[in-house]
Amino acid sequence: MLETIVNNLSNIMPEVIVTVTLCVVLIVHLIDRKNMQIMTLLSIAGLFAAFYVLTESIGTNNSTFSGMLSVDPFAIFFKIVIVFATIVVVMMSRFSDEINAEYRTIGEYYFLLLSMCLGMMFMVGSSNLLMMYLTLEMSSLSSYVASGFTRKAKDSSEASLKYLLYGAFSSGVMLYGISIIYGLTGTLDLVGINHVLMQGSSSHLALITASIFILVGFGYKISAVPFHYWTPDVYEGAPTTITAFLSVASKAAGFAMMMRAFKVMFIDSSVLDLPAGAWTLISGVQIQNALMILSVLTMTLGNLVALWQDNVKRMLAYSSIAQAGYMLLGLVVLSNDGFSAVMIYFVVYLFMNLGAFYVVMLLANKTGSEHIDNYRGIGKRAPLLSVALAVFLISLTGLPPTAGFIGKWMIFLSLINAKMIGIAVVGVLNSVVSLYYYIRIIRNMFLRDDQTETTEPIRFPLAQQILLMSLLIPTLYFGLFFNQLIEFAQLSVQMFGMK
Amino acid sequence: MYEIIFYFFAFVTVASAAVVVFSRNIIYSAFALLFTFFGVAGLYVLLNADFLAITQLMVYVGGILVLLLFGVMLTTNTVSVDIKSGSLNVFPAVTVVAAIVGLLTGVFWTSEWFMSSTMGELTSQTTSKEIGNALITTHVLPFEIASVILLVAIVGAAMMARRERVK
Amino acid sequence: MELNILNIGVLTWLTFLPIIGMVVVLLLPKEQKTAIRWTSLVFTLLQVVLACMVFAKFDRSLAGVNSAETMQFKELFSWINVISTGWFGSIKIDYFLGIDGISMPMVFLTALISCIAVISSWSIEKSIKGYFALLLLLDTGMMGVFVSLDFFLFYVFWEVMLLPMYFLIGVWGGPRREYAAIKFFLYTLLGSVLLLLAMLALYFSVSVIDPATGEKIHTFNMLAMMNPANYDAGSILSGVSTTWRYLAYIAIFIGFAIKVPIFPFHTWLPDAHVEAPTAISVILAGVLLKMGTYGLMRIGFPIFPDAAMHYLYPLAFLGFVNIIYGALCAMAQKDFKKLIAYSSVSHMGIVILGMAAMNTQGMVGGMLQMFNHGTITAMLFLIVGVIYDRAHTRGLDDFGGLMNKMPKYSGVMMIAFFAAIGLPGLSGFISEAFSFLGAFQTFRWLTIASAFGIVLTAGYMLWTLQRVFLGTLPEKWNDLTDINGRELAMLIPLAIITIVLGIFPNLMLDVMNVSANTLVDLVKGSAGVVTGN
Amino acid sequence: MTITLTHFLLISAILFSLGMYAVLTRRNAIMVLMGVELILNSANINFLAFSRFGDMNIEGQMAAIFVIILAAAEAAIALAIVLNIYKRFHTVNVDEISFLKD
Amino acid sequence: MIPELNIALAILFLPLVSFLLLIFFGKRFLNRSGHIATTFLGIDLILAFFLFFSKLATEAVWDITVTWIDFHTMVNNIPLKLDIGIMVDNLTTVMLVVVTLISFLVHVFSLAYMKDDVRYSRYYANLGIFTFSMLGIVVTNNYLLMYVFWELVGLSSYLLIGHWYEKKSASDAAKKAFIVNRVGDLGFFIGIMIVWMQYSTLTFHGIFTAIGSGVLPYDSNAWLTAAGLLIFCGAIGKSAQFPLHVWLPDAMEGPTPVSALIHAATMVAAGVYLVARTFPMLTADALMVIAYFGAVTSFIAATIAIVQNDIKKILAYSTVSQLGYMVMGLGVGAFSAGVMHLVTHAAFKAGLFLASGSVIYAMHRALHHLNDHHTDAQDVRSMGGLKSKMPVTFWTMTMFTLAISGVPLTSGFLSKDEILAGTLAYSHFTGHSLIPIVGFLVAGLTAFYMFRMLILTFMGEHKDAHRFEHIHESPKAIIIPLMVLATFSFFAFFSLNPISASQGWFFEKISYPAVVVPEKLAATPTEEFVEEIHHQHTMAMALSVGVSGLGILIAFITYFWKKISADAFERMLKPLHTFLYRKWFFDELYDATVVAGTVGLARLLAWFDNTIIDGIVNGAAWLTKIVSVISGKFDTLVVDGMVNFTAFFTGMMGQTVQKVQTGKVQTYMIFAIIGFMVLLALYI
Repeated sequence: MLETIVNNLSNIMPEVIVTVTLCVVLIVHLIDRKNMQIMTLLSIAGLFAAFYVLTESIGTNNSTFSGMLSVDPFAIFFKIVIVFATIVVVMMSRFSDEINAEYRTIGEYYFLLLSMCLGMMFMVGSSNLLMMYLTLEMSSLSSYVASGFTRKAKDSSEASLKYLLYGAFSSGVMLYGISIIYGLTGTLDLVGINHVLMQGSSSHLALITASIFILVGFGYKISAVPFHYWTPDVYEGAPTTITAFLSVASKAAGFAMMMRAFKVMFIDSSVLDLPAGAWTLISGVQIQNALMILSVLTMTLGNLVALWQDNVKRMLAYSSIAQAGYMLLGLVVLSNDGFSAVMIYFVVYLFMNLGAFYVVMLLANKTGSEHIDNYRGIGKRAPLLSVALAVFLISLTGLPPTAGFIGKWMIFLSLINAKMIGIAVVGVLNSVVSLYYYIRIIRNMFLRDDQTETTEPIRFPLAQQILLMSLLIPTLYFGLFFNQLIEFAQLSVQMFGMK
Repeated sequence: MYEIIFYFFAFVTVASAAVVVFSRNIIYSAFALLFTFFGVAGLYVLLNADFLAITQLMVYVGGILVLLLFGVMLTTNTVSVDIKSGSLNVFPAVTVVAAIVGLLTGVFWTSEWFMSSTMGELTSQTTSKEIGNALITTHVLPFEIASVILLVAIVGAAMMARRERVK
Repeated sequence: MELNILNIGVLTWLTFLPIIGMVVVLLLPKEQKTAIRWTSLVFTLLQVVLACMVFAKFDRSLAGVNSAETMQFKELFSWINVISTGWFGSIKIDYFLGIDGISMPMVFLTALISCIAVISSWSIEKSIKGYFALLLLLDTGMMGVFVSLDFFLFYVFWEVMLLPMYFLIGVWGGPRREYAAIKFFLYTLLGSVLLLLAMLALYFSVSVIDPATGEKIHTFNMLAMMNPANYDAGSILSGVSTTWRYLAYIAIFIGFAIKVPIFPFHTWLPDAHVEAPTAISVILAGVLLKMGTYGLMRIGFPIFPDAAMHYLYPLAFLGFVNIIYGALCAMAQKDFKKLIAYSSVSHMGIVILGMAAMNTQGMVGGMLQMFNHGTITAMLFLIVGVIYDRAHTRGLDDFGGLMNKMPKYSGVMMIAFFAAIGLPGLSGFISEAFSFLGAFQTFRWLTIASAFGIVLTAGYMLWTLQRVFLGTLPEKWNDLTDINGRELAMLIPLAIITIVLGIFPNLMLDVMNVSANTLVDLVKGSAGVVTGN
Repeated sequence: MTITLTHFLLISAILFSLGMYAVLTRRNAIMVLMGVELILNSANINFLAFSRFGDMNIEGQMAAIFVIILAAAEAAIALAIVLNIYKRFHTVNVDEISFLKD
Repeated sequence: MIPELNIALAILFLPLVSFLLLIFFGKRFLNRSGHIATTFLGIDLILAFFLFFSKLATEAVWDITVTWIDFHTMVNNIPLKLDIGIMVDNLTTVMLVVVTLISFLVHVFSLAYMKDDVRYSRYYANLGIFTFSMLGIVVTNNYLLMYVFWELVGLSSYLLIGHWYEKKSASDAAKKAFIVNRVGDLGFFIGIMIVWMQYSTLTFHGIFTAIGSGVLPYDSNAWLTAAGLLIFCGAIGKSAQFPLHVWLPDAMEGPTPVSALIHAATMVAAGVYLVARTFPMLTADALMVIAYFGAVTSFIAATIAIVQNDIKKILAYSTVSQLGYMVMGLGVGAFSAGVMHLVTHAAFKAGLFLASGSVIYAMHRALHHLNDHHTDAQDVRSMGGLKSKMPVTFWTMTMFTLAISGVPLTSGFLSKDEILAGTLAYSHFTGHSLIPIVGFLVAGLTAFYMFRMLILTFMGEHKDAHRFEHIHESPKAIIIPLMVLATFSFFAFFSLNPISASQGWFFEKISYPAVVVPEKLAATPTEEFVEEIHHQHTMAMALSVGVSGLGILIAFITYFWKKISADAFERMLKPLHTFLYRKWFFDELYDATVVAGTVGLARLLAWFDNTIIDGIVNGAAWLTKIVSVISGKFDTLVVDGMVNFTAFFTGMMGQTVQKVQTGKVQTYMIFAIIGFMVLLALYI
């Protein structure tokens, strides 16, 4: 029995490494409270190790811990995204004045970051509803605390409270849905549920209610409208690093979990070999329309409200809501095609969104403000930074030759392939709308002059620039050479137990 | 007999929960919650989940409720009127909740649950052994994760609640 | 026909020379203003030289259009090649460049106008480094659009132009530059996203056999999209005259119509022109507007011949509206630049009308009009720029009597104005006449109605001429100086082209003729409809 | 009258609704948390009831155990956050802590 | 290549060379510009005469056609090509001589007249390009090149009329001339389009051959008529026919020699030449319309000319009237007569303009000498009695006036007579008797107003004795051209028979062209028609001499002997006088309708563009914003509405719209649940 456990453990080496790292960080923190350097190094070392192990394990496709956890290409893909995002955020945190001001609790900060990461890594592999709930809560609990990390700032505290209440409520609703599913199928295992559902069930109302209850939990995690309400407030209030992390990693984990849940639970696995890797839903769970409405609402509302924001972080919060909407489009397709598009989008999104938040953070370090008016004239004072931000924003808009275009392009490709033209039109129109607010930032940076007539250049240390470049270059590179990206995503669409 | 016990516990649970929800005094609510937890524990017993019932009592009553009470004490001045906690959004909430009740009632009445809906034979066998087994076999991963969660909770709560040093 | 320099095809050189120039400019310290200017000039001049070489070596007897064999200066490399995963199929995007008679004049025009734009930007002082870097980037985008034969590549270049243009208008423009820039950007983006959707729909409808693996794969190759045999049965755009094909054509049409701009998508144009600095107006009018009509010829017509034939009359009607509406709007303007901007609307209408004729003369006329309008309107904008540089006003009523004060300037101006009016002996006449001659055969009454545009054009042009150049010189302009050598250097080549093409239109027509015929035959043949002759 | 699964489910439904009502209406953050606890309890009743009336598998009970554990962890963190809020805002009324908004 | 065609090409391009030389090096030549250009034209004239005589000696038509543009495609199995070329036939050579002669004389005249002009060399350059374009119209053998030169004539007349562009009136006139001509050209162009569409060729020969073989545009008689009439539109513009005649009087703003050149002999004659060239393809209907246009034009212009006081305006309207005459002549079918009138009129009208130029020149010098800037140098009322001071000018002017009035022994008599005979014949065949009536009426009116002008200018007493002293005869450069032209106004140059032209060389060489129109559409066959003209000739001659004599008589009675008070008549017929004096209010009418309409429409559209189209766009943006506000604030609306359920609807109706995110987490939750409900509802 112990042997089985050890065997299983070898399958979750990355998670184990992260767990060990977080323990080590905690211990080191207890020993030396103020040494940030070592904690950063430790975290990065652990994460890199995990990253390495992950890349080594690409291609693994099995299930461990009595089917609780899948270690399949799909999960590994998202784990890579999450770990990479964590690495970037750890580095970002090193440069963040906001975080560095809290040096006394910096150990806890890294601990929380790592535990979020850990929770998310488990999330993407969970193939059991109980596991999903547990891991979702795990990452959420750390997130609540992390968003309230800068305890001196009122905003941060408020963000953490709102996040907590909203999160607790949503996960409670989700749990209730899980319990109903359990009642309907007698199991919490996704594959098991699928088997039972395939035999047909007359309890449509219960099934629908339960799936939507569960959708509330997912929707909250990926901030899909109308479950997004916490997002702007929390994103604005939380430290920028955490916001960046939430907007990328947390969303990725949520998406991964949602995709897995819907795909494994609700897809009729007896219908095979449809063109373009399309799937058929089990009758009674025609979730496609709901997802479609969700995605249209999400991107439209996100974009429209973002038009009105003056706080860049808040604007990016709405933008990330809108981005979630585009990604949901990929889900709506319900095909390998769409899923791989979402996955590509995430890689792209990782670079561009983290990049945008990173620049926002760096500028906030210098100017102490995230208000859009404070971006005036930045183009002259910090050209590299501004150009980088411009590229990230253009990428978020989805214009070539940036990676963002490839992300959107793949989404629309899959939609058109599935002949969902109408919704694709909505999608592209939305991206036109989104240009308007992204360009506001660019406009302020380059087209307008600082009213205070400050012109002295803002300088940034080399290390910060290197991190910037390491986000900027992929954003441009993947815009032109996305071969491997697509191949990787397509290979990674496989889930355990699915064809 | 079973029915009587059931209705008793059911009544305790529902009534005290109602007090929790509707009482304007937060202290009353907190204490009413104690009875709710008891009631639920009773129902657990009726559901042949003895281990769960004990856990419920220990964790909820011994842990969570105490925490909540701490919270109440630390955040409210017991002698002031502040202790009365108002409500808001009553009307929409009532509407929404009524809808939910309706929905759930519908769901529970119409659904065809897995296996039978008649009551199976009560066995006197306790579940502790099975649970214990599961915890180190099939559910070992959730178990471990739960431990990490608790660690996170401890560290997080400690960090969050620690008083700021006066500058 | 092939032409390689250092083992790299000439079209790649043409397209990416400005990028090299941009890198050099970016590496120069920003205090070195002269060096930056000269670098930009040298690179654009090189581009012109290359364009001339291509023009000289261009084989006039090859048609191109839908056949890869007769495309010239071809370059074909695999760019993105995702191996099939079974359910998705392979994704194959090629780096496919090539030109034919449709694109050759545009390539030449782009190189020329870019070079002239650099010369006319000499007096820019504000953030000069960024300015020239963006200008060169824009140049690459424009050139890329005209040489790409892969739809994806085309789209990438198409979008690459947007941002530099936004900044060039937004940073170096006039008082309302922000508004104009964002308007331009949003409009064009709106068009291009529709284009994107149509492109994707086409992608999934067309498949060819990959010579390497022998399997059928989807492709972005425009030429493959033009062959009805390549459409998969049951795919969204297969068949002839289906609703989806019409919709896709309309989407593509709107995408291009915004660029042309065709009424009612034109309102970005006056704003953009008025606010943009001179060089950018020149590029905008000289090259960017042509992309719309070029796109229709390169993509809209040959890929959707059935839809093109079906919507021929509406297209011609829009051309008519453009001609008359643009001319009338121009007449009411008080701002010199805005007037020229509206005149562009009117003149591009002639292109549309000629294209819609769907016969040899009309198509050739439209294509030639694209080139001619590029040179003539560029001259007009330069003329406005010259006077604006000196007087800092563009109000038509602020001037008068410049003819005596600035004789050289006025001489060039006369050529430009009368070329715009369509005076025989100057290039504008030939193309207008052919467009109308062609259009008349297909749309009798519409063409007659459109022909009133030539009277209106004479009206507003001469009125402008009178208001600005004739009459007596107001006191305040006594210090105006005639144009200097640099300004002459940018105007004279255009003037020469205008005159030479007016007398020897064959220089350009020879290049276009075969391709235009092929295009017309292709559209009419594929659509199975014959109208006019 | 036999006590059936539905009885338990009804109690769970009532509890869930009451919990939700508390969450939605009570101004005091701790009351909101109490509401959340009620929701969790109602879900647990479901789990156990289904476990009992279904094929007696242990999965429902296991789920309930973990939910209880989680509830505890959540309560701990929640209380910490609430205390933090109280320190900052001198109130725990949720509706008064609404500075982040559009 | 036929060697004579090289000469024709040389004739064509010499003026262009002159133009290029002067435009680029004019500054260096300074005052020698005029002599250089005159030399060029002198050579041109000699060549033209040479060509004229060699052509008249042969029957052949010299023609060369080259392919200008090959479209490399076939239409109806014929290669689609655009051919251009030149052609020299008798009509061409005559026109070449007329154009080069008048142009040469104008060049000479201008040597003195324009001596002190600020843009002396530019002036000569413009004369050069004008002559070039005019010659181009004459020598080309196809409609395309004709249209090209047609437009170039428009351009060069624009430049010449607007020569003194500092004057607003001059630049206005130039602009008006160009635009009004463009309107006519538009019709011409449409005509060309019809022809091209049907025959895919634009050479005269090609088109006429095709029509001769029975191919009609759109297979329709009406379209053939339309094509002819549309081409005639070009003539309406250029030859200042009603209703596009309004530009010509205004064009008098140009220097007087320019008026002589373009408004008497060349540019305006181009229209008549066009009709003559197009003659073979004109149907009977088309010819009838043309005849009526000519008649109406000549009548309107003649009536206006009666009351004008500006010497150049009088001549301008007389020109319009005479052009109407020519067009009418062609329209009725009197082809040779019409063309001949073109030639004779060219000589005497150029003479009239130059003579008036001589007068104006003298007046100007006198006024200048006296520092008088108020008196109008062109107003006949301020002249009088100049006969004694300017004898050469007077006697030549008298010769021209006699010619235009159609007095026997003049060239004008010959041509006018034949036209009138033609109208009578036409009325005989078709019953359109209005045309001869107008013809004779106009003949009388012409005699009257021309003599009115002559009398007022040269006879009687001068109005200002002081000024009179300073008036002198003009220099040689001015009077020599006058004498030359006066010589050409004698009958002998056109026909040795002083009373009939039909036996002269002109009628022999410029004979009726072969009509290609299908028989049922064609006008009266030529032989019958010529026969009938012979019948009517005597009658026409008698009547025309009669009405001319009457006109001259009335003029003398009124203005020389002052037996009748012109002023009294004027007062009596004040409304009529005003109507005529204001030129039938054509300008006002056009300003009020076409010009104001166009400009108004332009303003309206510009407004429309700025407000509506842009407004829609901005409105869309606004709408987007509103939608975003609504969607953004929906939450508030709905949530607050739920909070106060009763206020929900009123809230929706427009209660204070509040912010999107209330910041209250519980309202978020409520909204989330509502969203959940909605999703659920979509399921069920």
